[in-house]
Amino acid sequence: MVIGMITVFTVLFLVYLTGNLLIRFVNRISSGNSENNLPDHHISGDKIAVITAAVEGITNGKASITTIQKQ
Amino acid sequence: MVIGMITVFTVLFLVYLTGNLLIRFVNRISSGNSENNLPDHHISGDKIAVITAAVEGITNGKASITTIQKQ
Amino acid sequence: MVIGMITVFTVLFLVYLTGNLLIRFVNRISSGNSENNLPDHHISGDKIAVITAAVEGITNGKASITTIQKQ
Amino acid sequence: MMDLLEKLYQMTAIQQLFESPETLLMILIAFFLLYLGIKKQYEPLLLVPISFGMLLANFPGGQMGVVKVDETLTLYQIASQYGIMNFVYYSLIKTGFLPPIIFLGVGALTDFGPMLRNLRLAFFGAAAQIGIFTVLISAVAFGFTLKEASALGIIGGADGPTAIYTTIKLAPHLLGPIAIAAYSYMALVPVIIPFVVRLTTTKKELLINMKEQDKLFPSTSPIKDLQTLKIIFPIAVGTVVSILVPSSVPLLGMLLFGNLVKEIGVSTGRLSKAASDTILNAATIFLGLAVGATMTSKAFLNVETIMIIVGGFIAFAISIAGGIFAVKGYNLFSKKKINPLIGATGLSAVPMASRVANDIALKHDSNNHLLQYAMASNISGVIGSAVAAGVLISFLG
Amino acid sequence: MMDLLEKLYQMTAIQQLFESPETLLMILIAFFLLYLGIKKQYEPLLLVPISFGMLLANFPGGQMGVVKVDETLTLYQIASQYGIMNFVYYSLIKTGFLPPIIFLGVGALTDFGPMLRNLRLAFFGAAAQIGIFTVLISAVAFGFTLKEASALGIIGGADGPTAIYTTIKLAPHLLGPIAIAAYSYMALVPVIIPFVVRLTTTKKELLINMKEQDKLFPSTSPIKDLQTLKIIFPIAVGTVVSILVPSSVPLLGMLLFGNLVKEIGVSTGRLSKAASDTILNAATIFLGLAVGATMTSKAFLNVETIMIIVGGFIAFAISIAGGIFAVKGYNLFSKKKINPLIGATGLSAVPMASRVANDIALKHDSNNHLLQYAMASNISGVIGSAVAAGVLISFLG
Amino acid sequence: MMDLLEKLYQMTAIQQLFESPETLLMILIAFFLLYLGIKKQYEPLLLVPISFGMLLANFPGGQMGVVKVDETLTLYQIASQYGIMNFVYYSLIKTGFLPPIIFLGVGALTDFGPMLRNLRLAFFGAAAQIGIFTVLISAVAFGFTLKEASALGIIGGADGPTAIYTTIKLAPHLLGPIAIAAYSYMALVPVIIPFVVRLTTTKKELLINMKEQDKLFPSTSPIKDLQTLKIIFPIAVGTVVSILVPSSVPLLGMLLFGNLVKEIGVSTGRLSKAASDTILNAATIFLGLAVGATMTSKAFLNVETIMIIVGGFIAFAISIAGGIFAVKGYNLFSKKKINPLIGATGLSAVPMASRVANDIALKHDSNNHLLQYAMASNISGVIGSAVAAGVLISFLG
Ligand code: NA
Ligand code: NA
Ligand code: NA
Repeated sequence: MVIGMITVFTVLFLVYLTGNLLIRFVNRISSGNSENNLPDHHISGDKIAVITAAVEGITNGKASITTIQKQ
Repeated sequence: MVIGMITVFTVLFLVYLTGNLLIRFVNRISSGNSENNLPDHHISGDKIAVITAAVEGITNGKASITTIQKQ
Repeated sequence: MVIGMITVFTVLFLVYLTGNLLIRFVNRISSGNSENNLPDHHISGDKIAVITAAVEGITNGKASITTIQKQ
Repeated sequence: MMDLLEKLYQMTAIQQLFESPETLLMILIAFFLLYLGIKKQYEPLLLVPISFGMLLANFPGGQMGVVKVDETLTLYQIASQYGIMNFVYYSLIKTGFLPPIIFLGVGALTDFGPMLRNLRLAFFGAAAQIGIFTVLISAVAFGFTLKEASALGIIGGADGPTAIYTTIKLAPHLLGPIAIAAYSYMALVPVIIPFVVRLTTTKKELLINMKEQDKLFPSTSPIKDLQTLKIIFPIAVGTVVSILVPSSVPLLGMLLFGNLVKEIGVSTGRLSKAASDTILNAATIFLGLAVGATMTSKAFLNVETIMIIVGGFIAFAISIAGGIFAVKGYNLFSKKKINPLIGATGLSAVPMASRVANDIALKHDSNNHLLQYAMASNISGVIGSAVAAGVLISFLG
Repeated sequence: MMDLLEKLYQMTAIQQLFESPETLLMILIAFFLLYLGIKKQYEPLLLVPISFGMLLANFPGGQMGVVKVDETLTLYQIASQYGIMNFVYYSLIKTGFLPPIIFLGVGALTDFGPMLRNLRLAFFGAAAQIGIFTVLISAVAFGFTLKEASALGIIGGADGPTAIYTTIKLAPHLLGPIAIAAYSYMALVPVIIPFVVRLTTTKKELLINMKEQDKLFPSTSPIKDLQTLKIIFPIAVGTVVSILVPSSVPLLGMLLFGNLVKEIGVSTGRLSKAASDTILNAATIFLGLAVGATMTSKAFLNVETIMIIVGGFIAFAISIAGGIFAVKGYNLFSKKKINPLIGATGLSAVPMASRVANDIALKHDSNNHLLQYAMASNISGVIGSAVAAGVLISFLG
Repeated sequence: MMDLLEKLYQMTAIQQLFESPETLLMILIAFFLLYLGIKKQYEPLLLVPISFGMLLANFPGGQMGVVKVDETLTLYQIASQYGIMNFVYYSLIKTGFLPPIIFLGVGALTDFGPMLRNLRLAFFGAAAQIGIFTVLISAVAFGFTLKEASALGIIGGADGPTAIYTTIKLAPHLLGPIAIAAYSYMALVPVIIPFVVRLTTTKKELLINMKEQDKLFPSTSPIKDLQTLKIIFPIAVGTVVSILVPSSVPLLGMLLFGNLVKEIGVSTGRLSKAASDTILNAATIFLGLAVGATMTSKAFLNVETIMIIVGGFIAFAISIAGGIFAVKGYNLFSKKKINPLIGATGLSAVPMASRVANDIALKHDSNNHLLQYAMASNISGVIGSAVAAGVLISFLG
């Protein structure tokens, strides 16, 4: 039992560590300009926001958009 | 052969019986108000139309809605 | 190696031959009017639009069209 | 060099075409079936894969034909030694796996509403299975074994997956011709039903208007909450069938489960979509190709095949007539008359049979719309033949 | 004739219903579970297939119940001799194949964003696994073997696929009841979490507003490029987990791969859609039916099942409490307070636990929206229980 | 306690990282491939699953790496003893099942229209297979066995599923590196084709305008009914190929069947969608992960791999040059000139090669749109390499 909880905590501690290191790392390598490097597959965030808002507004949040695909 | 037809008739007779009993049973338990008990699963068509229009408008038809799920 | 290339060329030569024969054959049997013989498989976009609209209107969106098949 | 060309020649199937011209015949048959499926639109969803699988199966070296294998081999060994088509056949078809899977999808596409609104008519879905057993007996007289005869008779159930499942369980060596016969005759329903109807009914009978009969003799218990009813019905029927004919559960159980997840609605919508779309379509491709792959010249070109083609037609015709005469009998004793076309659709072959019946009725009286009534006996005909299959399997399997 | 009717009677399952009335009990249980899944909307995507599979499984002759087979048989032989349900069970379930496949789909539906924005909270996803190990030990005291006890304890992980995978690896004979317990309690989260919260927290604690705490003590490293981060994160975590707990990789590796193809975006969109839609849904159907098919009266109606039901609940409750007390402990030493509800959601049961926690918070303060924070510990709870499963499997497997 | 921690340590893969540092190298390679797939967009649909599968495969304990197993084991035993990844590998990959399935989907996405409009150009799809056989012979000189050399050479076919299928049949132990080489070079087509073109063509040749040539020398038999033609074509080609190279039927037969159901239209639309969407995408995930899982350090880090990487590139380059010189030869004797870029696209690597060729042409003359012509040789290049694979398999398999 002890072993089990130790492991679980260790792993999630490392996940925490990894996450923090990655955040610093990513912040350094791509200071906001990564969008430009990456082939832009993505529909800009605000558009998505607008769409989602629209949908949830219209359906009183009964509906949500799960995927939006380019054509 | 006889056996076969007997069975087929017996089973469909019981299907008939089951059906009739269920109709009576359901009519008794839920006198038309069952819709209200059940969570309404459906999003009205015009809403869907509006949503779709919205999305395609905003994204110049670059995006389309593939699925709309209730939450 | 020689064998291999011989075979590849032979097969693609026969594909070429088959293709040409088929073109002549098809041109003969169906002189442009094949569309009429063949059940036209394609339903024009606006028709689909109309159908979809109709269905969703009628069923208050409880129903939606997933596929439209000719019969 | 010379013997390299020799080896090259050996690689091809030309030699074999000379040695066994029947292969050519099989290819022509495949072309003909493709023609029926593509141009004549005979059940294209199955006839096209079946006939293309048949085309590929009849050339050795490609290992696309189903062969007899030592059944103690693992599926991995079957694939390595006999190729992918035998892998598909022995893992998905001969295991009896795909027909119930297809029923799962069919269930998610079925609506029991019309049947629930006209439960009486379900009986004609039983009467229209008579062809199965009549032909079974005659076939035994013609020298088929009991198992083979049952597989042949089940063609009269006019239900593809049921016919395939029964054949796999009782006479797998006849799978090809029986599948072809079943699906071809289902595609020929628009020809067969009018033919039998003409022989067995009078214009007066065909004019019986179900809607008016309903007005004259209204139903005692109108349905108040169809949605709830449709959810409970498959569960209840599943229980009844499981108790009476357990051997039909692999087919009917899956059908009813598929129907249940459909009727529950959005909360199981993911399952309903998977059953009726992705699973059903993928299953259809593999079932079709593998069934076609069983039709090698050796397995197909024999007198049995011809007898199956003939016997299958007779089974079909008798089933339709059976349904019709059941209605005539009923009408003798009931004030509320039924149109004999409702008996003919007991055959199943959903939903084409119902459409055909509806067209015939409208031809005699342009106001006599009986589609909804036809669907009632039509759907119960599916249950009827699955039950018949269960009986045969548990008695002979 | 008489003995034909006799045979007919033998074909049915009526005899068996008289001989073993417990079958009737199983049917009633199946009905009850269907009621919970359909009407009460308890995890319908799994409870409906499970309970329908259970309904079909409890009639012999249909061969829809899972039985013990000689494990040297080929899958083909299993199908021919024991029917399609055992074919599904021994090819997809007992091989441990489907749970990782379902994790693949879950990963493609998971968003690590909230967790990345509040990484601290990930720890409570560890604390809330305590129920697993507490119940494990108690269960051994109650006479379960270590393997059985682990499978029982894992219910406290509040994660269906993880519970099923662990049980398959350690105590397959308990698969039915454990799966039912796991999914039922996950469905009961809206009841269980408020119950435990009421017992363990004060109104004052529930009023802690995470957003305000963030304003008071802002994060040191704001995320500049979430998109890139989300792509690298699953790869990095996959590596870490592979090194530390390789035995959890079949589950977590698939989860992270599914998440990766989702986060990459359109260029792997086909894979993401396949994972989260077609594969996930088809897998759910077969997993559900086959798990239900293990619940034959013989396998289900015994004291162990009752102990599993009870033990599972305790494991759930302890896990929730564990998360809550971990938060209380944290708050003793930290100026930046955390709402104990964030501990409760460490349980996992994504995303329902988070919604429930959010509702409770809003009930006490209509401005206290903590959904995003709850999701952080909620998602880490999935990793937590998968890791716990890995440990148990590698120590006892 | 101490030896519990010892056991805990044993559970991890840390020990192994110290003992075998090559594991670290494999992880770095996996990261690099992920970088190419995600950031550089090199065939992400396959490179991402392959490299993630490779990442998971290189830690023991997770049983996510493909190992050699006693091939008499049942699939069930393989899964129980060696984990799910070996289950996938031995049931779907080593059986040769998935590559034809992927061809089924590719066929449903292929349009033979451009090829039918310019049938002459099909020959260059043959010429551009020369790299396969050149490298085959050289590889034998470098000490590869004939079977290994063939698998290596087939990389020059520039077709992923064909390369994988051939390797499975002839040299499964090389599957990992060959798959990687094949897909990497296909992704590098935008670099390789311009490179070879620059070495082998003159500006004058690149200026040849196909459209104008067509105006000068119009086709003798214009197509009147393309729709019908497209339906009959796959059937006819399937027949021809089945007769001449039966061993290529598992690949080409599936390709042509997929194409047939697509061209028939709505009446087989369900099958076409299943083939090109659900089946293709699911197959891609499992193929990618399992191929990656074969790349354990033991199987990957050896001189053969390096020779495969090098040899694969040479095969690619020779194939492209072969197509180009075939065009040059043709132009010597024909008044109607052909742009050598049409030869380069005979390589296949559909449709990227055609796009690249089109771009090059446009760079030299902004009115010289030859995409449609390039697609003709491009598609025939797929047939060409599948035929080559068939020859190799039937001679050496
Ligand atoms: Na029937
Ligand atoms: Na958990
Ligand atoms: Na090629």
